[in-house]
Amino acid sequence: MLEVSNLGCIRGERSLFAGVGFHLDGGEMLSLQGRNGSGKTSLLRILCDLSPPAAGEIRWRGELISKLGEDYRRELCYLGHHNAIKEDLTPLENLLASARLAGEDLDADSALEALERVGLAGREDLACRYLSQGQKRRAALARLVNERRALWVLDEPYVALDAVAIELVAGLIGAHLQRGGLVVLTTHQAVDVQAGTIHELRLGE
Amino acid sequence: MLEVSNLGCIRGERSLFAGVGFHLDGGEMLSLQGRNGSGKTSLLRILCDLSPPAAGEIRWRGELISKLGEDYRRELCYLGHHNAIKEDLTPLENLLASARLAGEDLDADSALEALERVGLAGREDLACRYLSQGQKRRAALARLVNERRALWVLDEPYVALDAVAIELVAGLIGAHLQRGGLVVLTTHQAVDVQAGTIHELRLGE
Amino acid sequence: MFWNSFSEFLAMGNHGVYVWGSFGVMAITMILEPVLLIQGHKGLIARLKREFRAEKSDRSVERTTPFAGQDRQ
Amino acid sequence: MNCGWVSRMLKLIRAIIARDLRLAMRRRTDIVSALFFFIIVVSLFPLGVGPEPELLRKLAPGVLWVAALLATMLSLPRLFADDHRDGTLEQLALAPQPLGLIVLGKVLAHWLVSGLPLALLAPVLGLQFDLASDALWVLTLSLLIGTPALSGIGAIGAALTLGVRGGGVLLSLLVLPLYIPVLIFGAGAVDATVTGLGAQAHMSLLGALALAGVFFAPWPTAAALRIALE
Amino acid sequence: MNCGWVSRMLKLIRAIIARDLRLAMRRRTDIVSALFFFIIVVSLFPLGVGPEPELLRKLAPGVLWVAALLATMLSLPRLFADDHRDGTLEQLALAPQPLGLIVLGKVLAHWLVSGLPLALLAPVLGLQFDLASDALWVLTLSLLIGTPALSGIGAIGAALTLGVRGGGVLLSLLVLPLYIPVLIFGAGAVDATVTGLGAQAHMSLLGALALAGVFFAPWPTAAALRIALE
Amino acid sequence: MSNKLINWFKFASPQAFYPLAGRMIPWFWALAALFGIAGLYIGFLVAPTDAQQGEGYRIIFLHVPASWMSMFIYLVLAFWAGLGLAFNFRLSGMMATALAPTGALFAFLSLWTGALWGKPMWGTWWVWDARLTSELILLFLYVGFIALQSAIDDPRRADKAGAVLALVGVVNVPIIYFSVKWWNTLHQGSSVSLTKSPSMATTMLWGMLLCALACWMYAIAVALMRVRTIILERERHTDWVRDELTSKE
Ligand code: HEM
Ligand SMILES: Nc1ncnc2c1ncn2[C@@H]1O[C@H](COP(=O)(O)OP(=O)(O)OP(=O)(O)O)[C@@H](O)[C@H]1O
Ligand SMILES: Nc1ncnc2c1ncn2[C@@H]1O[C@H](COP(=O)(O)OP(=O)(O)OP(=O)(O)O)[C@@H](O)[C@H]1O
Ligand SMILES: [Mg+2]
Ligand SMILES: [Mg+2]
Repeated sequence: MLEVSNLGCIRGERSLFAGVGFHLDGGEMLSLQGRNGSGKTSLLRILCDLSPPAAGEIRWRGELISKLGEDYRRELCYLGHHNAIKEDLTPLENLLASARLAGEDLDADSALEALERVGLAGREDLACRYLSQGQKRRAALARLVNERRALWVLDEPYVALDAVAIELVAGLIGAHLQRGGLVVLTTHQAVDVQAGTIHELRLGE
Repeated sequence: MLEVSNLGCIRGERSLFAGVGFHLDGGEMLSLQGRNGSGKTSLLRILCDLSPPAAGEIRWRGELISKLGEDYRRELCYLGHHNAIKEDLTPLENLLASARLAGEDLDADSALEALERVGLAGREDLACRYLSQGQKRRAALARLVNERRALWVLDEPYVALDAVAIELVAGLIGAHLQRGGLVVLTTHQAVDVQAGTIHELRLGE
Repeated sequence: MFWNSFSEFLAMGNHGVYVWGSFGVMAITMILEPVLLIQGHKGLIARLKREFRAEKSDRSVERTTPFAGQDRQ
Repeated sequence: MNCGWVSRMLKLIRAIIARDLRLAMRRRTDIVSALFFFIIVVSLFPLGVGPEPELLRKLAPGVLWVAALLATMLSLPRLFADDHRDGTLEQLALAPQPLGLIVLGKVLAHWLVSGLPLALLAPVLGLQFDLASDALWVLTLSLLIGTPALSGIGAIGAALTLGVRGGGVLLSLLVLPLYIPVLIFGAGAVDATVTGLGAQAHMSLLGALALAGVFFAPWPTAAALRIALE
Repeated sequence: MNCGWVSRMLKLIRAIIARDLRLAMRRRTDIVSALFFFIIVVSLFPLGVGPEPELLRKLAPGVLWVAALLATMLSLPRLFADDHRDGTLEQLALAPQPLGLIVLGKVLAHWLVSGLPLALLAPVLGLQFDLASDALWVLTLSLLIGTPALSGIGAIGAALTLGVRGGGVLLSLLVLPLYIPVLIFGAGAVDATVTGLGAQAHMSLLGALALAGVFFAPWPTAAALRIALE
Repeated sequence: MSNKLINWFKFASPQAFYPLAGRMIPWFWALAALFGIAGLYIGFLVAPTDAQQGEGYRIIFLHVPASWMSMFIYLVLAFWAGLGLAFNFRLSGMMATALAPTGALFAFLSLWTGALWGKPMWGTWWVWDARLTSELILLFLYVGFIALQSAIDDPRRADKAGAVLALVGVVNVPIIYFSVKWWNTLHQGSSVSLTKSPSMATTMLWGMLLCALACWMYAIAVALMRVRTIILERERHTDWVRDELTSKE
């Protein structure tokens, strides 16, 4: 479904990577590895069509993603370094708003359930500015609980999470793979995902 | 040297912890454990006298830290969630400026050396805004290389670092302990520090 | 007492609009402020009572989902 | 591009407006403060210029319009900056709808929160400058028509300066020249009323600017946002 | 509190100023944009008010001073906000020196970057309003003396609104009333020169305000910063 | 002496103050009503028509008390705020917060009644005269204080930040007043001046004083009511609030 060939990225005269290619089908996950600064985040943003690659092409179901535009974005879920939650809103409001903006209908009950899943029960009505670093990350990750879009692109989802939460997120990813979804993620922590096929790609070696 | 007794912290009517006490001497490290939101960051900030505790007292060399004021801060080095580096300055300039503000004299050569230690060789003259997440964290941690103040308070120093960098930071902490320094840190990752005595304290159980 | 009639009193020597305008607004705000305060106070008390009652029933019915309440001490 | 599509898009715009209004209500001080900023700037002028009523009456349309313009401008940097900082903007850009429509929603919300209250407050301030009642009326109307243009045009500037060093001031630099036509027609309408000429012509030009600002500006804004995200 | 202490503190203040100036030079657009903002606001007035030279000459001191005040104010939110966001402010608060002195250094740096260029640019703009040369001279001098007070007082507002919802506009709301005496004496000095009265009295009052602003304001500012960090 | 001190500290705790305030409020309301009726009776039914201003002058019985209160409340507010900042009394911050809206209200009323007085007397709603201008700025200071406090969620932080602002503001108020006076008087002989009646009739003075007293009592009563709400809101997690509210069922 996702075919990447000969991808290159240049940042300020420095070539971060070149000739990167891979192929990912339903139920498969790609784990990006590499040192700090090797270009993982840059690669993920290129995959999302947020920034253009220096070389190479990316195809989704056989078509160039830059051509697909909205049709590609309809099947894409991206979670970056930043949490994309509004500090003034509560976790519940954040979750509902982000679902609505993605064009999905999420009722308050399943949103509450999702927040409970990620361990924010009792914090649903507290503005996110008061949450701890890890709790903010959890609020962001709550989006994944009911997320059914095919391709998940996750940039260091485990950062700042405690062991319980890491296991939970790994579980969500596993379930997504079992449903036939695709996942691309980066992480510096060794985390076991118990389902699907897992490929590794090391950048910058 | 650092005695904490009966410490309590309340955030928005919620008691995060109460009755926390410990005693730390030269060459000892306290590793704070606890779930996301259990109050680790809050505890560290109280230790630094940045926010007042709801109850309890903290003594440094037998005196209350709120009384000591500047004399306490002269022996304290804090590294928080945020990196405290200016995105517009280069790692080198950041390091020099932070040393100067702390009242220390650091010459450019040893600063360069410190940056090389943390693996930023070749990036000294690149504005920090272009660094990757992990490289930014490394730029912040470069301060520790020449840091000789007695008490280090580190909030999740290993976040966003790759394996090589984590080992390096653990080495710096170990060396500090061997010199007779004190360390209080939080982390969700299991990292071995090869020197000194290590105590653990779990919050929120 | 030097007002000959009530309508003269209201006219205030052609300055009725201004005098009664000041008086009226002052009266309204000075009545409205305590009324709003009393309402706010009553509302708060009612809300707190509801919360206390809810807490009581909360304590008797423990939730059983795996992650619920993990941050509570 | 059928009926279903349109209704979906309207729903989207409604969702954006609802979200932004809710955020604004969370920080109601923002709205109130913008209003008071307006009041204070208007009151600063007499303090700088001196208290002669004759002079002040002449100044009134210009001062009120410049103050409205500054008050709108001050709230612009936050139009996208918050969303940018916390990553929400990336999510909006990745939403499966045209980014321009999302921007349109945000522009409308911005006007509801900043322009509308200004316009409603203006007549009271006009009184301090001893303006006649027909001039007050035209002032309010000109602000009601003109402020949407300010929000729309401002959005372009806000998007262009997003994440750029020194954004706030650079933003004013970019936006003020574009605001000048609005200012001239707006203040001109009031002035024309004061001097007894009709305000008709000024008003229709202002209306044209407002339409352009609200319905065309979102598209360059969306393009600028995508560039800022690269 | 001996000589060594004083020299260490002076060194600290120098270090702060050096760092802030370097940061400012990295983002030179900031300085330039503030100046352009000043120019644009001043030029907007003739557009809003109309071109009669007589009227404009009367307006000049007030408009120039109000514009200088707004330009200073626009740069205030960033005085501490950047340091707050990236954690540098915590480090400054933990430095083994009185926070007030650090604030003093930052206030001086802010003036060097915002107030000083404004004052130097003002006479050129005054020419546009057909001010006489002695009035131009007094204008420059009054801005040179008055702008440090603006930076100092502004710092209090910036610290109070740090990390607060809707900071920017709230900041202007807090600071503008405190700026009013500076505005009155500053514009008053120029006005007195224009009308042929001496500017002496205004100037000395302005000087007193500036001294108070620079040397007393850092202490409440430091207190407010500690509160913001809690 | 120490006995007395302890008594005071006892009432400085919100828990002790809450019922005390509740008991005091009716008395202040009664006094306010009494003084108000007496003052208005004198003002509207006893005091004679003014020679120069006709009946319009009767606004004085509302205007002057409102103006006085607006200024005085700011001083009191700053006093409480400073006390809270210096000694960390929880109640002080709450008092300051409770006073601000009432002060702002009086400042607004002073402006409003003044404007309504100005129209018949001076022929205009507003002039940029020293006293008027500084009253307007005082309103801005109040609004700034309220806006700052409501923008901060953590009440303790809001108290402290508000206190710093109030103290800076109270230093600034005289500066503002004199600067505005200078600004105004240096220019020109001010085109308008308050046309005082040559010698204020004693009945008028009495009416004004009684109205001022009424406003005093009103301000105290309202501030106490508001502080009670604030206390409940902030202390809602303490046991005594729980007892207070659940025992009265
Ligand atoms: C918006 C307009 C006005 C405002 C903001 C205003 C404000 C004030 C203030 C602050 C005071 C108390 C000052 C002090 O005691 O030193 C005051 C007192 C007074 N005002 Fe006004 N005023 C306004 C309009 C007027 C008008 C139109 C008149 C009468 C023609 C007037 C007559 C008086 C008198 C007689 C006093 C008492 C003077 C005294 O105590 O010495 N005011 N006003
Ligand atoms: N203008 C520039 N000039 C030189 N190098 C640049 C420039 N902009 C970015 N870079 C480099 O590009 C790389 C960006 O890396 P990226 O953020 O993709 O890393 P990453 O693999 O996600 O790292 P991390 O594990 O730390 O998150 C960094 O090494 C950075 O130094
Ligand atoms: N106003 C408030 N009301 C209720 N709870 C609050 C409020 N402010 C903060 N909290 C809670 O206080 C806690 C702060 O925790 P802190 O940041 O110290 O956690 P931490 O142990 O560092 O967590 P992490 O591992 O995620 O960094 C969070 O649980 C947060 O929900
Ligand atoms: Mg990365
Ligand atoms: Mg933490």
